[in-house]
Amino acid sequence: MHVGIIFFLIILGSVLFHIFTPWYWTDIASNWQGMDDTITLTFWIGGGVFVAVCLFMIYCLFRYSYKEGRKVEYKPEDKKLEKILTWATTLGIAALLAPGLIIWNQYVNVPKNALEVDVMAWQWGWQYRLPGEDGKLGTTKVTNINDENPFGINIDDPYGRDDILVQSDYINLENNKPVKILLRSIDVLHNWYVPQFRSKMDAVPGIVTFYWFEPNKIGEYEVLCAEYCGVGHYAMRGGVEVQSTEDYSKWLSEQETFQDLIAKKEKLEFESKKLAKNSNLNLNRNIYTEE
Amino acid sequence: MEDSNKKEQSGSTHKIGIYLWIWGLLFVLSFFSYLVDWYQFQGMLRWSLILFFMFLKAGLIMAFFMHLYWERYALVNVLLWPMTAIVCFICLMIAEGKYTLFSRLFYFFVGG
Amino acid sequence: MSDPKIEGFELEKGFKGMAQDTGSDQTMFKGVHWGKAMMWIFLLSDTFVFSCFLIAYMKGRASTPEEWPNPSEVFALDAFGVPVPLLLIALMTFVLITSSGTMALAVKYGYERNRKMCGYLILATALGGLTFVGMQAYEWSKLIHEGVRPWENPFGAAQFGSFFFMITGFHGTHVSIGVIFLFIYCYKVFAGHYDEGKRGWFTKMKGDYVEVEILGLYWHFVDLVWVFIFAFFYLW
Amino acid sequence: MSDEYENKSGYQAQSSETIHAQSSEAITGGGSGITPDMDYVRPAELPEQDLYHPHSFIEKWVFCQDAKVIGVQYFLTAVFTGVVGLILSWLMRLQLGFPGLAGFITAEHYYQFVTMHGMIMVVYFLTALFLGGFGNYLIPLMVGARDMVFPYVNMLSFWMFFVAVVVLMASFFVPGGPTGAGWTLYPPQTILEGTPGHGWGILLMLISLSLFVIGFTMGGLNYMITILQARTRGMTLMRMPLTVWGIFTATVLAMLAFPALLVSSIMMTLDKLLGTSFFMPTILKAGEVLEYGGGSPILFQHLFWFFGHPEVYIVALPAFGIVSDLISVHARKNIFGYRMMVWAIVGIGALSFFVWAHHMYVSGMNPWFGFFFASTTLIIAVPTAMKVYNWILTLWRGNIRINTVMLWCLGFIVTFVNGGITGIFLGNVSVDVPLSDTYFVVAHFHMVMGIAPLMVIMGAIYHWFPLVAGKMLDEKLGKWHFWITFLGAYSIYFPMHYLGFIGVPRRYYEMYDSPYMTSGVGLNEFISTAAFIVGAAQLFLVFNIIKTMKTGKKAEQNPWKANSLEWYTSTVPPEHGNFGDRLPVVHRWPYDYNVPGAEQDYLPQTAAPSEVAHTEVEKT
Repeated sequence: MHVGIIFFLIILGSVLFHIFTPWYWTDIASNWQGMDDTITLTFWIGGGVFVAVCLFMIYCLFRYSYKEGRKVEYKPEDKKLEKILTWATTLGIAALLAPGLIIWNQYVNVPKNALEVDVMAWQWGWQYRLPGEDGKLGTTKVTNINDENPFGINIDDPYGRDDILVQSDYINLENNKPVKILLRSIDVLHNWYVPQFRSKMDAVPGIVTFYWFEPNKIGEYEVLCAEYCGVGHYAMRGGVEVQSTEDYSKWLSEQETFQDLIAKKEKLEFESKKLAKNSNLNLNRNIYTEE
Repeated sequence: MEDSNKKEQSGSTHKIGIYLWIWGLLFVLSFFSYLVDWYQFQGMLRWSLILFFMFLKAGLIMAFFMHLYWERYALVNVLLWPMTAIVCFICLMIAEGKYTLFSRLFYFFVGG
Repeated sequence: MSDPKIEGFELEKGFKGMAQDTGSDQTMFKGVHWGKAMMWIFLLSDTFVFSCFLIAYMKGRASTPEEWPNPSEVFALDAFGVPVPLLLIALMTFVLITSSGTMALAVKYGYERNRKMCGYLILATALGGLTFVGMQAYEWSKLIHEGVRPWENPFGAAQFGSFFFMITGFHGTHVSIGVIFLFIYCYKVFAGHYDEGKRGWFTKMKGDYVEVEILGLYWHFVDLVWVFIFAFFYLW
Repeated sequence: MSDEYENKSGYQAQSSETIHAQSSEAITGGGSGITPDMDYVRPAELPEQDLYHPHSFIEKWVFCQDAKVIGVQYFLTAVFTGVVGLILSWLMRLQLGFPGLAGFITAEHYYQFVTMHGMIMVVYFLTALFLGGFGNYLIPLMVGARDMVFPYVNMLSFWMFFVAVVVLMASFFVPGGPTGAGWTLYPPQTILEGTPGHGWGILLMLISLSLFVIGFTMGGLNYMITILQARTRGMTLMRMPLTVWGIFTATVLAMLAFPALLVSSIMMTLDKLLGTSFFMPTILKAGEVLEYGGGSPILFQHLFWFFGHPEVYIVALPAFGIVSDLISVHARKNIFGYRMMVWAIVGIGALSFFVWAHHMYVSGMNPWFGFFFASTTLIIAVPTAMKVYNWILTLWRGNIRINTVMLWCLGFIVTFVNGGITGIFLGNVSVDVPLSDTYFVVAHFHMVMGIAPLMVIMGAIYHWFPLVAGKMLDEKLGKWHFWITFLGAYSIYFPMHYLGFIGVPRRYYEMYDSPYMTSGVGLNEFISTAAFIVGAAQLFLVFNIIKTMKTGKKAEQNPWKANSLEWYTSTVPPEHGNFGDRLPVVHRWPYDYNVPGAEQDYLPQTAAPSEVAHTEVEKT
């Protein structure tokens, strides 16, 4: 008897925990409301099945616990019941799968007007690159990366010259404007993940991966690395600030382009050559050795 | 166990002719697939010929040298059905390989 | 082999027979020796090993933006001063198929309890296998001389060498193991262990000519894998 | 007799739409009259197995060829690795629940614990325990064989596994420590600086895995061929206990899935040792371009999960099978929908080769794969759900003994259904996007392939201990053991899902400095405390076993009044050869409980129809 009661309390506790939990998802800040809705739907259907199965089990415990000489049913199978259960389950599964696939279809089809953002990851940090006036990002190559060219942009690619470089773990995005995140890693797997945006994708060295979202809530969010990438994994954080259009364009205009960087480096080199005569100033600080 | 083997032995063994036939056929087919390279066929023709000769050779070896042709269907089916998993793996990896190549060419070479 | 005779019922053929076998008691593969069934299942598992190797090779080759070396040129061999494409590989294929044929005949004579023929044919198979391994060693050393390494090669994509050494190496290991066993079985046949049902060295199981067929299955499988490697690696 | 037999016999049972196989009456072509033909089972196809009896202590207990001893050897070795895994999990929970309390746990150590815990528990503990341990012990007994078909190879299999475990454990003592690459061993970080144990640690891990695969292949061949080719007279496939079905299907999966692991291990070893670039693209580390280039890390993930997903079912299917038997025996009722159960096991096994990339939805693979793998994954939910329904329908209208074994089964049903439902979240591609790589995943797989199979293992230990040791385990201690373990484990993993909802990523050494994660502090402390208690509660079992061996009640021949053959051996515990002079002859399926008209509430599989002619054994 008490066994059934304890199991019943566990099920009841689980349901109550789910209803009153203080630990639930963060407020959504992107267009992926559909994901949350599908989760809620799955909770209803799945949770319903869980409770039903467990309650039926508990009922059996109360009703059919051992009694000498109890008459037990001998019926190896019940075709009709099995058929009903199979079809009901199939239907339930289909009801869950359909919205999942519809949303995935949106997830892999990026809107044409999305802003491409190149996210470059390494052990253990991030930096970002935005297209310049031509609206296109230049091609890159890992072996190009050096002090003068921290993003490894192919110098002879005309699209790359005006690219806007953000050499920081933090980036700003424009509210209500779809963003296509292009992920690139120069060493191991990483994953640019903002819980409030609900979306994520691994950055894989050797290829470029992508996903998209549309931020729709102004505010600052933390970026987490969600794919294990070595001992610094847990500390690999960054940030996103979603801004209104005015704030965003102000921020954007303050960023330097690849062209600026080259010009600055050339100027610096020229001066350092002069300086070098007096001192051996070492400017070869390599950003990738910082952790 | 022993008995069943003896039974098998007393059962018919195959005529030597069939082995020699298959043996010869394998040489001929290998020669043909070598000719595919010799004449430097290219494109679909090359691939389909290579695959055709390959499967024919593999089939002959399995069917006659490995006696699968004479085995009961229970064994044959147990051996062949798992290959669907491999076929699925191959098909998906073809798609994956193409996708990787596209990603590399597009983002590292072509751009735009 | 051919349908066994089993006391107690008549065996159906085809799919009907399959349903019959599956539904029956005691054994599912009627008349199939335990060891033979084991070898078949092992080969199925090994097929998955080689399939994974070849799939990895396919994926690697399909996704490299670098030029893949032309195997027809890389594996060419000078014969009388003229480079003949894939000459060595063709010879290796010839040797392996020859040995496969002798093995098939050895199995046949084994079942006919023709000790001498069976023994000589196994010996021929073993020598064929040995030749194959020797030619492969020659091929490897030739390529290494030309600068092909597992990590790089002068002809193009680095993965070419990696996959070449790994896949042919793994196949070569199979051949070598096969050759060792062929020699052992050759001894056992000539010594008459299978005629008198002498117990094996380790397993203490009684010897029987079915073991020749089991080894034969393994050897044909090695040949079978070579068919695929030949097609995918050398011809493709 | 035999015309009738030949024409109408067992082979119709397969095609006719009934479970005739359960009753030999089908074999005589129906009819309830008592005829001499009724008990006819066709003669043995094969002569008796030629057994090699041990001649010395070493042959008897060390290099033993008796599957039962090998099973116990496997069991004990696996349990040893399991204890190591448990201690590692304690250390991890110590760090997560009370960061800084144990100062010696650095981030490196933490990741090493995570990796070794995962690998040990999945491969060396659960796989070896179910297939090596229970498989070896139960298969020959349950199908009525004298031993495994290749006892010598079986012995080698165990020792290969043993060497694999030694190599694995050795990696704790090499310079750099064991690998800390995560149990999935994703390249490139696995073999690069920045990951703990990227030198010796990872090499030993790969070698150990390869040895495990080789050793397992030897064992697996034995299990498969014994089940297919060495059943006793009358034992059709459809009369095998579901335990055997579960182990059999899992073995098939293992034989076909482990090759992918072997291949990826070999390729990664070459990447590490020879500098090949199978999985290694061009990499810039610390300002230097490494000598790799052109490889694809995602290829490894495909190979790994082509092994990894069937591996999940390699652990789950034996558990499904065993729990079906336990429930049926202790509910004193036939298993509901036996044929459905068999087909579900086989179907789940077959489908498991077509779903692997659902572990990779956010890995950057070809995005179109999402549609294919989400569909196949959710299709698997249907046979799995059918199994759950059949378990509870077996309880329905039964006569349920609520003893320790049944408690573990009930615990299994609750945790498995819970974990199965969360699996639907993760299998459904777009729902997986926000949840993957978070604690939701950790909670899900621990619930479904950690706790649920563990419940079955415990139930199986209480159930079969009388057979193995000849003594009954103490019920009272067993119940304490169950309740603490079950309540504790449930309260570890149920709330953990909600950490995942907040968005806490897995494999974080420390996580409290983010604003939306601070709320998880209390929860983590609670989870850790529960984990310590659950781990310690396993001492109940140890104590129970010691106590039972010393003073426990001697078990009778068939203490649970079960039907399957393992309880009908010549002695308890069974000796080498299992069944004495004559092998049992099987006349029915193993689930004839409470057959109307029978004197007792069970009919052993060996009960001949003529002995129980007055019963109304189900014919339709």
